[in-house]
Amino acid sequence: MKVDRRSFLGLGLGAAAGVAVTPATWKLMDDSSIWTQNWPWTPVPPDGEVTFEDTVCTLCSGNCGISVRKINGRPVKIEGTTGHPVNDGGVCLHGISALQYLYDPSRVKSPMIKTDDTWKEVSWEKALAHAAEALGNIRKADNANAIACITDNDKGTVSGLFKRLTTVLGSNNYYTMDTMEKAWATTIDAVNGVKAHVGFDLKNSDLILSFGSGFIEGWGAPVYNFQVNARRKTHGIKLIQVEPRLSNTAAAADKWVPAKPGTEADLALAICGVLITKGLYNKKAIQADDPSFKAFAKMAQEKYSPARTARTTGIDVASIQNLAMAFADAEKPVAIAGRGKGDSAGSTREFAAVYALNCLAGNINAPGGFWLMDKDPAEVWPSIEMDAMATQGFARAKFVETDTVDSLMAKVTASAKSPVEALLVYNANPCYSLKNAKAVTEAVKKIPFVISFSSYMDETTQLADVVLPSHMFLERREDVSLTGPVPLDITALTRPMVSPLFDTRHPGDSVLSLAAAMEGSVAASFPWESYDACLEAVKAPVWKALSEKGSVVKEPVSLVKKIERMDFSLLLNDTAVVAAEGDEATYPLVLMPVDNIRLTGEIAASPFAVKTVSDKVLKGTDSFIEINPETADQLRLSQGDEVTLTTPVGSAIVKVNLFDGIMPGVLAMAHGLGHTMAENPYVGGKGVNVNALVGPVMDAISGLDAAWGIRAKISRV
Amino acid sequence: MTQQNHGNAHKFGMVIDLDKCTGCGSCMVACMSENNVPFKEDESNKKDSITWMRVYKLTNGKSFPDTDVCYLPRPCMHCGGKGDHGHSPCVSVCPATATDYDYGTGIVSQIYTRCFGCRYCMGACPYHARFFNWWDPKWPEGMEEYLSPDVSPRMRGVVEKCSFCFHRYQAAKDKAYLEERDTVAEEEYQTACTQACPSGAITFGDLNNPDHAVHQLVNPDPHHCGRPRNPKAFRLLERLETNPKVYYISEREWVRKAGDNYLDGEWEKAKMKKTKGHE
Amino acid sequence: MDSALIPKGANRCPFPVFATGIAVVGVVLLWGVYAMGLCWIKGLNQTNMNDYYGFALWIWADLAVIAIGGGAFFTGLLKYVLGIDELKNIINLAVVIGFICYSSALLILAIDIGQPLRGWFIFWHANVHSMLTEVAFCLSLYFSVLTIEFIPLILENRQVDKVPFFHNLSHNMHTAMAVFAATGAFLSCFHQGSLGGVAGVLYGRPFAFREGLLIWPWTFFLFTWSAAAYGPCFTLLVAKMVEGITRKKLIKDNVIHLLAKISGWMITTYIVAKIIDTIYWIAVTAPSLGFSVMDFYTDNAFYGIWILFAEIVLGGIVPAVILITKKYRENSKMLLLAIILGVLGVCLNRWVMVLQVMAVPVMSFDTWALYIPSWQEVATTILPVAYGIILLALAYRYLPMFPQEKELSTEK
Amino acid sequence: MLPNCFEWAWDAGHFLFFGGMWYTIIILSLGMTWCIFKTIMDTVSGKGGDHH
Repeated sequence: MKVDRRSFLGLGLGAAAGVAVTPATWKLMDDSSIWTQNWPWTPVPPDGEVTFEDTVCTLCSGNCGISVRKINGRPVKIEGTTGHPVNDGGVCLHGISALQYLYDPSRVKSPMIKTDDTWKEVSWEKALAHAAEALGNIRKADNANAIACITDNDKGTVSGLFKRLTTVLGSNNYYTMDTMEKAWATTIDAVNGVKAHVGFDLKNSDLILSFGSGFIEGWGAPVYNFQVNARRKTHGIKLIQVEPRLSNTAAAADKWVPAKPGTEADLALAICGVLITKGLYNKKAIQADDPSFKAFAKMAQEKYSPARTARTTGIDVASIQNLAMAFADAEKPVAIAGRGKGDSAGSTREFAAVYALNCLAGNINAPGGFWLMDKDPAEVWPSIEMDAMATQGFARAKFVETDTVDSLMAKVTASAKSPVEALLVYNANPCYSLKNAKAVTEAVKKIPFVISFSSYMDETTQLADVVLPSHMFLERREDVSLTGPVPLDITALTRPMVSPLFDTRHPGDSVLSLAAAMEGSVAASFPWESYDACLEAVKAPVWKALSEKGSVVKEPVSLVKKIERMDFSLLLNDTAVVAAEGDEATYPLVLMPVDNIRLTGEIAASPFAVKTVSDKVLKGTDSFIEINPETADQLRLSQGDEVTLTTPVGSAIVKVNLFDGIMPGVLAMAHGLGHTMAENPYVGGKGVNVNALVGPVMDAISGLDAAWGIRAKISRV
Repeated sequence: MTQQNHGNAHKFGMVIDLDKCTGCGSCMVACMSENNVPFKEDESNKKDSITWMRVYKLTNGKSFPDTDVCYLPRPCMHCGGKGDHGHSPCVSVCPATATDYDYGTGIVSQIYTRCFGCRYCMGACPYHARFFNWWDPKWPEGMEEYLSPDVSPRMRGVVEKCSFCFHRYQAAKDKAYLEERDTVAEEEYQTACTQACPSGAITFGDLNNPDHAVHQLVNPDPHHCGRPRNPKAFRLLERLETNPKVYYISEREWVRKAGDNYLDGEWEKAKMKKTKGHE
Repeated sequence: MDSALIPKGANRCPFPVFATGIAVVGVVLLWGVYAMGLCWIKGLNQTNMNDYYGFALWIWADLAVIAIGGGAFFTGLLKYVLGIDELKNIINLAVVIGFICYSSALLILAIDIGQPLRGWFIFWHANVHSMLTEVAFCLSLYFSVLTIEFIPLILENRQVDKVPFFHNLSHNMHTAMAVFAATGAFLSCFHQGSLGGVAGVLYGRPFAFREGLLIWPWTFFLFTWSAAAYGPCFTLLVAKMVEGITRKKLIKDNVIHLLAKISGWMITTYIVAKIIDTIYWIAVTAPSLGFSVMDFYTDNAFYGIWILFAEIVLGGIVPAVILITKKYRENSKMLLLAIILGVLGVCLNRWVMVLQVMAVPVMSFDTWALYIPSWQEVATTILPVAYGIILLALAYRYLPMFPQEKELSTEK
Repeated sequence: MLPNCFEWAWDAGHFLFFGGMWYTIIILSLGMTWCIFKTIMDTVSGKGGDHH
């Protein structure tokens, strides 16, 4: 026992001494720290030769030039292209994040067919055959016009191919998504009787009077506008923002005019009235004795007298007059409209009223003014072949008179059996981005056969029967035309920056192969062996310049030299007023969707972009509504409280964010949240889609969606 | 450590025009993309969200309709510390010399493999410019492909922060060396945020070089550790004597006032003194 | 069962009772060890710390145990260097508590750092300007001193003492103890101080920042002084607890009262210094940085001026008055109240100097940051307590910790 | 910690700091060495042990 204890203790002591003396301890200590510095699960990006390649970003309508930094051909970073006419080196957060879209976990990695609510990855041949069979059956049933197609816009060869396919299949049901561009076009058509693209020469103006446009929140060509905004400080361009909420644009403006929501047109007309009364309009541009102008003048002066308008807008008489004086005093004033980012259409009355201001200023096609442009797409399409089924189908009436997806969906919702039997969707996500998104989702579910060409498993694609996944823009060559209201006529070429990661196809090639699978006249109408060949042939007039320089910048052709006709009679009609849905007694508040540059609309944002979103817009999976502290006080709500927000269209649980910059009685909620993409938890499943709470309001004149908000109520959860 | 922060040494710094900043967030994302900053599923807890460049939203505290908002981008301030001797709040406390002050450039470095994660530097920094890797970084499958080799991805348990894109300075110096030049031109070394800012609100350069735009914009006072002599310019928490190398410019008085803490009445006095000093 | 190991003549509870007690505390210990393992394997995301709260609950615990463990160095200083011999009757307890506190502190630090395997960089790549470097050096060295001070006591175990080598070693170490104790006191002064310096040097944090002497902010001296002042309170509190649990008188009242009196005067001098420091901070330091004192105590849900009141009045002035007044000091209830308030007071001071520092916004547009620890943090913070209880119980059972125990038990 | 570390500098900070550290380490190790040496001598000379 005694010996044992002694030797035990001795051993212990000896061991301690041994551990202290042996170099093994020190070596192990060193090695373990070196191990932590080289953990195998921490990636070590391989180094290599640095190159830059230019392309064009097509995440929004701004079409900025971007330079992709590559390491041994591997794209690692996106920067703005210096000297590019749209963005000159600047770039927005979404463009920088484009590589995250490339590797997005919700990318559709191969063609897929859905049977009994389960997706199955299939070969291209199988998917195409499946789609062709479904379309063929509809055609054979002499119902070719029941095939509808939705694309984001109708510019460029890819949209051209979709439109062509719809036609040769025998359908006139080709639709594009609403944007402010459409609303402007309708307005110009109604007033001047011409079809034109609008552009605002903001860079050279000296006063921008904005009626709710999110001028620096993604409106039009975002980076172009950021640069105009920065130029304001050095070039003395004044900005006046009319909006019920202190948006970033309002905060950056020289003056913020918080008119009641939905009364922007009234204010614009009141300013017109003051200008006319004081004779402060451009007499060279306006023929004062023109009867239509006289009628307009009378209406503006009487119906929108400052005193009356002060009551409707909440802006006092003196302020209205000051606004008019500021507008009149400016040398090159310009008034702009198109709410938020301009991703939706809007009220024709509002656009017309703002257009009237520009007309009075005589700035149409003047430097620093409002440009009406004729953009020649410079495309040569060969003639098409229509078989009997196509001719018959095409001769039928379009489902809805107006070219809007909203109306199409409303029609589907209203019919017991969907008149649309097959729907092709490319570059659009109506189930997310149309107002009353839930109803749209239900409508799309009613359509028997849906083909999605999306690169991502977005809300609409989730409801499809076949996905023919597209390369995302960094993987493909395509011509794009700037659609933002910028006084530039640019056609640019995107270039593949990386070979396609997955078993996807160029959407142009998908159309070609689908047509080929349809055989007959459909196949014959697509004589090109590949999209690339089609692009080169169709863009032949500008192909040399386009392929060599990557873009063709043309001096914009002004469409209207002089205003020949100025018919604002549409404004005389009261039905043009767009009111918010819902009755005031049940819904005492007004909810306005607001755009936020850090969030995107149609396509879901990137993980980086979502990371930048304020914790007062999104916290965890909760969306916030902005509310004035005064209104919150009346409702006994404080910061962070959970409330149920109810509108005539739907309800959602949201959190309260007190913000002094919002008009009492008005609620604001950010657009761009509430995506349901389960594969991408960095972006999907966060917050509420405000489009599910606001319903569309069809404009009486254009038939486009003109809703700017909806009546709402909130109650504590 | 030697203490020469004058003479021929560079002193890289940044000037941010808050009247041009629109709060668009491009700088934040450009920084994340340039520097391999990771992201998590939920980044809405801003207290554990790694954003070397963070844009704060300031309000003037007035009620509707007199409310005003200003966005304030906040990179690492690369403080010169008291007396501008390089003892910035964080560098002076790091026990393992994992963050250091470069007297040749004025840049506060961070060595990730040296840092053992005591987070003392984070406690020392009043700007919250330092971030801890609470998690191992993880990218969705395939997304690791876009990582840049210029900045090593960090492992969990270490602190990281804005480096003024120091790797870009090294690249510019290497290029100059190959072309047998001694100096790096102003436009050759620009941070990712400066380059990306679509508003041109950020200017970057050598504060010691009178030819550089940053110097001209703020006119730093060498006798007062670089305090701006432009009355519209200010530095965050000037009174703490951290001597940041990031300057802000705003025409708006409330914004300039928000840059520091003042007792009642002090701001008025400070303002008067400032205008007098520049008559 | 284990009677051969129990000091001769000492009366201990039956082994099964003892083992049951240890097992109960052992469960808590294992819970803490589990949490510690989670922190090491999964990383610090197991805590609720964040980029605003880089120092949180267990760093407070770290500072607090070091402060209350200050009884060891101060009693050692009084006994071995200043030669107050009565204290030999409590020095063993003080040393064991010190050992527990310091080993716990080192353990907490090992859990707290994000890269524990690189922890030794603090020595190897030391930045001599950092207070934390000073803390690490003094802490580890002082821990060696405490181990040296603890060894003779272990060697006095009945069985160990039978080995001639250990008997002699124990004797010789006692002989040299003055040197060790003096070194320990020197080290301890610096590391208690440097812990104070950790907060005090943060010139970017006006709530914590203090001017000072040479490289040391006033908090350096205040921390050393407060550890010396309040450490004995904790030693006394533990003595009272051990006496309570064992239902035995172990230390004579004169020893208790002597230490209480010394502690009382130390607290008195400390609190005067602390009040002066606070007034200077309120009147000069904070305003020079743009802060009025109430900025630090308003606009948040927790930190009110009550915390300053509690620290200075309840945790400072009240125990000081009780302990320096013979009548109160010798009233056992009042004494107990004073030492409890004292311990709470110094812990509150450490809380304020770590957690409130992190909570107070500095930039004018920043907001208060409040923080709630995760269960893993709570468990790892309780871990040292469980460990301490077990070690103390073992020491009490098997080592002659209380020289007066035998005498007092026969008196009874 | 040692002058062969690259961040080592021969300045006052390092002198005082590491001087203090090495000084303490030396005192402690000398003290312990003395104790153990003396104990070995004592034990060899037959002091202590079982005095029961």
